[in-house]
Amino acid sequence: MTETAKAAPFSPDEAFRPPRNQWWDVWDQFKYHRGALAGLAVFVAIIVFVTIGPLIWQVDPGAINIRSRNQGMSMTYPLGTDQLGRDMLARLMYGGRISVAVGLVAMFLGLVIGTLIGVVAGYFKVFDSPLMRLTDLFLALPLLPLLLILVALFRDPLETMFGQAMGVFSLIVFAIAITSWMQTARIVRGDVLALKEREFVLAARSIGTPSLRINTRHVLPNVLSPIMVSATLGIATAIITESALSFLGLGFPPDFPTWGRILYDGRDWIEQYPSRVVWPGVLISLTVLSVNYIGDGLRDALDPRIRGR
Amino acid sequence: MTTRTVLLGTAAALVLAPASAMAERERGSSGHLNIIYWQAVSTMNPYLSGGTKEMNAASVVLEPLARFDNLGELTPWLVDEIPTLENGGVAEDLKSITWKLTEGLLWSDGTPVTSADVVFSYEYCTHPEGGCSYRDRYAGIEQVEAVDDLTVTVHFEDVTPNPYLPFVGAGSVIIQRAQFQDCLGARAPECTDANFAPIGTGPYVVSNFRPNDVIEFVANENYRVPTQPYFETVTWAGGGDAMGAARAVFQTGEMDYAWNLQLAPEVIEQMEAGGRGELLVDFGPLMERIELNFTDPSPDLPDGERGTREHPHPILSDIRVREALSRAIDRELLTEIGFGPMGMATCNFIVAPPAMASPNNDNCLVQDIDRANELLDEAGWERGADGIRVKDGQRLELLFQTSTNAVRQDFQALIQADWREIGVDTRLRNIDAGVFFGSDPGSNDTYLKFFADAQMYASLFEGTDPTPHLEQRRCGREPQPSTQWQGQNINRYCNPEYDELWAELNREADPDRRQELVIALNDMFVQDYAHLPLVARGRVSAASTTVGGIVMNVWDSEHWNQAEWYRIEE
Amino acid sequence: MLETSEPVLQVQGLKTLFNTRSGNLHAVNSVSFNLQAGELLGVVGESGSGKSVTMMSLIGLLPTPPAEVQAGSVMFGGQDLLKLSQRSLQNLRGRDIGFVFQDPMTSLNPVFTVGFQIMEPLRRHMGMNKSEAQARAIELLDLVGIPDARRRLKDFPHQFSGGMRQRVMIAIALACDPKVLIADEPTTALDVTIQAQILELVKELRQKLGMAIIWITHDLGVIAGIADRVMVMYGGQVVEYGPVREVFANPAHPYTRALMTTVPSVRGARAPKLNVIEGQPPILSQHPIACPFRARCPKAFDRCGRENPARYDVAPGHDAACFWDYQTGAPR
Amino acid sequence: MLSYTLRRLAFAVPTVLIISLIVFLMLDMAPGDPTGSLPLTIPLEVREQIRQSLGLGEPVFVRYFKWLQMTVITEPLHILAGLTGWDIAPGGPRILSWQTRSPVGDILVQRVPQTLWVVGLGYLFGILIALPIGVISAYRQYSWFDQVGTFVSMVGFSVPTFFTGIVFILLFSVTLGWFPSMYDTTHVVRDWNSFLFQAKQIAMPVAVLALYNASQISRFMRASMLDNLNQDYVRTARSKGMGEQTVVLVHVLRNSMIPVVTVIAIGIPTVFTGAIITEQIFRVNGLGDALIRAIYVSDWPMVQTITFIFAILIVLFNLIADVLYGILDPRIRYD
Repeated sequence: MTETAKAAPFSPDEAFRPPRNQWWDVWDQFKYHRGALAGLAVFVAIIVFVTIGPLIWQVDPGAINIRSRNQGMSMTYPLGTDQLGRDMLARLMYGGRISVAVGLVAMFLGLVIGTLIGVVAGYFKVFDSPLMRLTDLFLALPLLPLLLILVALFRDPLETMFGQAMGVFSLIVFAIAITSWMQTARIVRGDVLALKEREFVLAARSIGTPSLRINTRHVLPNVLSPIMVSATLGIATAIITESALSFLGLGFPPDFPTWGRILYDGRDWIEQYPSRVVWPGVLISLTVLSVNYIGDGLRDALDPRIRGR
Repeated sequence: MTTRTVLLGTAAALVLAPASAMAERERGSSGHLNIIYWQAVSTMNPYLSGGTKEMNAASVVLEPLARFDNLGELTPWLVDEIPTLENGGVAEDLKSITWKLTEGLLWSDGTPVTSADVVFSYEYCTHPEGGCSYRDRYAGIEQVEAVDDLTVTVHFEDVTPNPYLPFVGAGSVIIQRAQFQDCLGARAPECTDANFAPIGTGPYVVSNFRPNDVIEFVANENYRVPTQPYFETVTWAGGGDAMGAARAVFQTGEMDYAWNLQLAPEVIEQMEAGGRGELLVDFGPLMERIELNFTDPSPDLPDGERGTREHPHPILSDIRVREALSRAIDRELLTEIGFGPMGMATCNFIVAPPAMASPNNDNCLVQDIDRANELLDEAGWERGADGIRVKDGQRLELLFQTSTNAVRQDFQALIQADWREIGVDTRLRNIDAGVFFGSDPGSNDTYLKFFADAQMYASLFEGTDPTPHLEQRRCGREPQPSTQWQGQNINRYCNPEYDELWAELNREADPDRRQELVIALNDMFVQDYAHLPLVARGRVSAASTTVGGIVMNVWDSEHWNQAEWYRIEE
Repeated sequence: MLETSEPVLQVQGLKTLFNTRSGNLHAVNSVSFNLQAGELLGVVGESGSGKSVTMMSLIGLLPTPPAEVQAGSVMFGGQDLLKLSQRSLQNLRGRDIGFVFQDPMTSLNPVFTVGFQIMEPLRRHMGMNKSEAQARAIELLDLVGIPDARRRLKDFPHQFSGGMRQRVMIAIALACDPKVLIADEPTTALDVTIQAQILELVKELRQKLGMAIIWITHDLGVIAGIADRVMVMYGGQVVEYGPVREVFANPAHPYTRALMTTVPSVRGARAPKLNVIEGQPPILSQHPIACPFRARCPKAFDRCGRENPARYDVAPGHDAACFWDYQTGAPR
Repeated sequence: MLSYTLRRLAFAVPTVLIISLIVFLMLDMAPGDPTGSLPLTIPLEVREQIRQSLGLGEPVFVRYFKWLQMTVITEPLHILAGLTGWDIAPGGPRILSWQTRSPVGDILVQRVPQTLWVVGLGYLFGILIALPIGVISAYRQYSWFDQVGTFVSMVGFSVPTFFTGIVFILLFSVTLGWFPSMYDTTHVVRDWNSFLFQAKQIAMPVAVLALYNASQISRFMRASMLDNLNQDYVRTARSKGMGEQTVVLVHVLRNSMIPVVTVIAIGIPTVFTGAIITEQIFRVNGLGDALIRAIYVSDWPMVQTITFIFAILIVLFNLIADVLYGILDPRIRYD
């Protein structure tokens, strides 16, 4: 899985190419993965939709317009309105911000925790067993009750600290992160275990390089590819988890229109106004799909054995 | 054999007119009935649950001595007549009531129903370790005495103008002594078999019970009306959501009856238009309101003083502000959006029974932004640069909380917009219902602690007598640290006149005078703008058009007359 | 043993391409050579010079796509291997042509016993039943010098050392008495003493069984020790081909010469410093219209950039592909 | 191997105990109040009595040990007694669900069949679909089959089950009327017709879950196959003249199945806890449904017990996966 792995015998071009930044190779491979490229395009489009979109479509997602509620698509309301006459397009943009932000931040947090624990467990034998048991323990914890408890214990302080919006946001992000780092930790630990017996790490150790430096200079760069792949999977699962939580009525409250929440609220209207369900559903699916494709492309691109094929 | 004849005679007398007109209908002739409760039933013993769904399910098996009918009138059920002062059933001193069981009543296992069962039901529910949900129905009772096999007298400790609480209504049912005698107090939950399949006097017997899932009933062979129930078997399914339940009645026809369909009005109207089912709506005392806090909930106050009467609310203590807030709300719009035909805009604290609803407060039904602005101007709140009013450097900003629920969040958003128009800035907050309605004194998020300026929820009272409900707003009944934050005077209202008037009501036995007093109390409370009534909410169920005989009842169980439901033949 | 009989294997103008995203890679360009019965042909060249690809092209072991054998013929036993169906090739592989690969650590399937893996071709090609195959497998393990053969049949590859695994690989390759054994750098991954043992084993087996062997290596020393003939490859082409003594005595291609100086002398006279061939190996994505070695060739002149030199006879049986005459020191 | 397994088992016990303690304490700190879901007509004094009768008055550690003893000893014995008819059920208190006031164990026993039917079949079908797709996709990497298979499986786990579920109901129940939208837990399979009905009522949830599971497992299978298809031993097998079928289905598949089998084993606990969302959408009253509803009404004994069982299953199946790995892969020797 790592770049340093032995080159496959069927890749004669490897040896002939002048050396250059390995990320160029990764990009070279990546851009030939049509799905990944399409995924990247879609994901960028979604990011643009939720970040730049509101600057162009300057409609307040919370603005109530009772006279024009439950409308279909029109020029004034490109995606129609909801039961209070709020503009669906604006709500989807605003909600997408939260959903995507939850995905990105939760992924990042989960990755940091997972990598840290994975590296420490893999590198320092003393910590291995306790940390791995900790990982097992977290794998056996149920997310939903945990989230409820976190909400109860920390919402007040968080809301006073960050305001209501950020309070709920940080809570959900934290809860998703803390229940999703385990796979990363396991993968990283496995790779580090193998890496630390490799010559270059042994060499670094033999000349007295401090552990921290070995880890940052030699170990971390070499576990980057599994981390990258975990990262994309992490975004996808975080977005799905957030939607599922909202769908179960345990995530963001109704006045926070995340995609999952909009879908949940629109569920009862599916026959009258299918677009109330279809748009958020399609946006969630597209985002997750594009991220998964990017992950797939990355995995292929980062695998030296198939790079160049 | 004699009992059987007597039973037949009584039954014939009891049979209602429509049923006798269809004389060919017999017990079990209608076949099978499918009921869906999207919130599933968790036990068949209402004393151990307190939930409406459990009470409803149990009501086809376990019965009280008397029920309220669909008009809120007391109807004899296991007795021949309602004891009153006139017929001597209620003692002159208002301190006891004597019930006489109908002769020849049998439990579903064939044994006779006696006064010992009634006494036992009282003992069961009042056992200090039992945690009975209807314990308050038996409050203030000195003794329940079995005078003879069929006669029971309830002795009250005090003068009780309304003696129709114990053994009346779907909650305080008669259970069989033989079945439950080993299940008193702490051992109550151990009697799983009894709790899941109680022996009753009702039209049905439990044949299979799966908690939170499904109940199967078969007709009670010993039911007192020999031709009833018309449905031989009933499946009482649980689970899913309100939408799925509505769909199963209105669209797929998988179910005949669905309970509690709180859905968006347009959705449900369109479903109903399909013609396969009809919506059953009736209005009881359930009312959605905003409570305004009379005390200061500021987190800067020390624990133990926050939210207590020591610190009056800096903004809401002024009645002009409270009235302005009330006038700014468009109640008709709220009703239309949130409940449609299932709600009615209201300005009353006591919205039902109809005779007790005050006719004096309809002025709030129309939104009046101008009047609201005037009131705030009078109160000295000046518009600031951002349109929000300011007085003495303080912004007119309120924290408005409620439980997490789609309709309530829509309401919050609408009210926020309304209040914004009169220069009031509103911060919204919603709290998980389990936490919000919990009574854990450790949590700061309960509706009891009310650490906010305004909060919205719905409340109601049991039966038709609002006296206990009105009592809640007495001075001293507010949640406070010394009572571990227990108490139902949520907005910390305190008005000596109100307390006096209530005391009068509590002594009064004359129905007409009582009615006047209830209206007076209601008017006093709402004209103080202590809380802002919004919408009277109906009970909403749906029934297939192929089922007849259903009479919606908000005063008792919706299934009170399920014995008379029948399949309409095509 | 040279020129004694009909060649068992005749390769003419073999061309193999790899279709990759960045264009076609010309991995093998017009490679021609003969393999005589019973001879040992050494193939030398640096990594990526097309040695392995050539050999795998012969019997269709390259994955297609991306590889594509574009032209040429491979005559073996009267038929052109390149025209055979996959099915017939399968019948040929392992029965008539045995393969030994470079890395014994990964070339054996880790989840099957060594016995199973030896018996597989026996049962497929020789139609043996289980017990016959087992008897033969024990025989083979004995032959390649694995002690306690009967017991070790039930062992898994990871229970063998590297050298032992390579012996197992040889046993598998030899299972059906092939006419040709292709050994693709079979000793590269082993340490020196084991290398020597394997070399000895192969020499011995050749004596005993008399098959022709193609021995791919980048180690000239090994070639000198065991080969009858040597083929030097560079950039997917044969640059020099001839009897070992002849080529070692009179290397005619600058690349061969350079290669020889990089080898620590076999006779013990150390070169003052270990020579390295300057420059980079060629990029095979270009069409071979010029000499692939020109960029690194000390003698390169303008013609080398315009034309790809054809092989010319240096001496009988010895040819080289160069515009430069080693004897005269001038262009031909 | 045996000693390794035993050692792992011995180690699993404290792990499970610690998990149980954490789960218990966590839920104990939770703010939800079991009386919070009762109607507001029930007075506060009565609520307090209800709380007392639920045993909330005792100190937390006393309750923990009582609960632990009941979960580990009393309930399993009762369940066993119920299944076998043996008279081994001990007396004394059992874990009572706060909502039903009945033993949690009995409810779980009622819930397991639905969960196994629906979620188990969804898992099984998922595996059965996934394996061949994964194998072919990898063998014909970048072919149209692979592209389509990749796309479908990507869609399969990118589209949330709550979205697919709703669309399925709308399409197949409401519009076409092919399948019932509600699961009938009392249905008993007796004959062909009742079997058909059972097949109909599980069709949609099973399809949703199978699609989801198949997506994941087929990706694993494909990746694992790809890993192995490029291995040297594959070339060796080909060089021996083995047919493609033998090469792929014997040599490569056997190696590729090692990680996939363990992944499948690790996934089995999720079958038991059920798929909360799918069960809720299709009104299948299984274990997942029991868990989520218990959370809604703060029925902590129920949540604690289901969570604890889940924890045991995870620890157990992780162990099984490791042991399986050791059995399937001869290179791994635990000692």
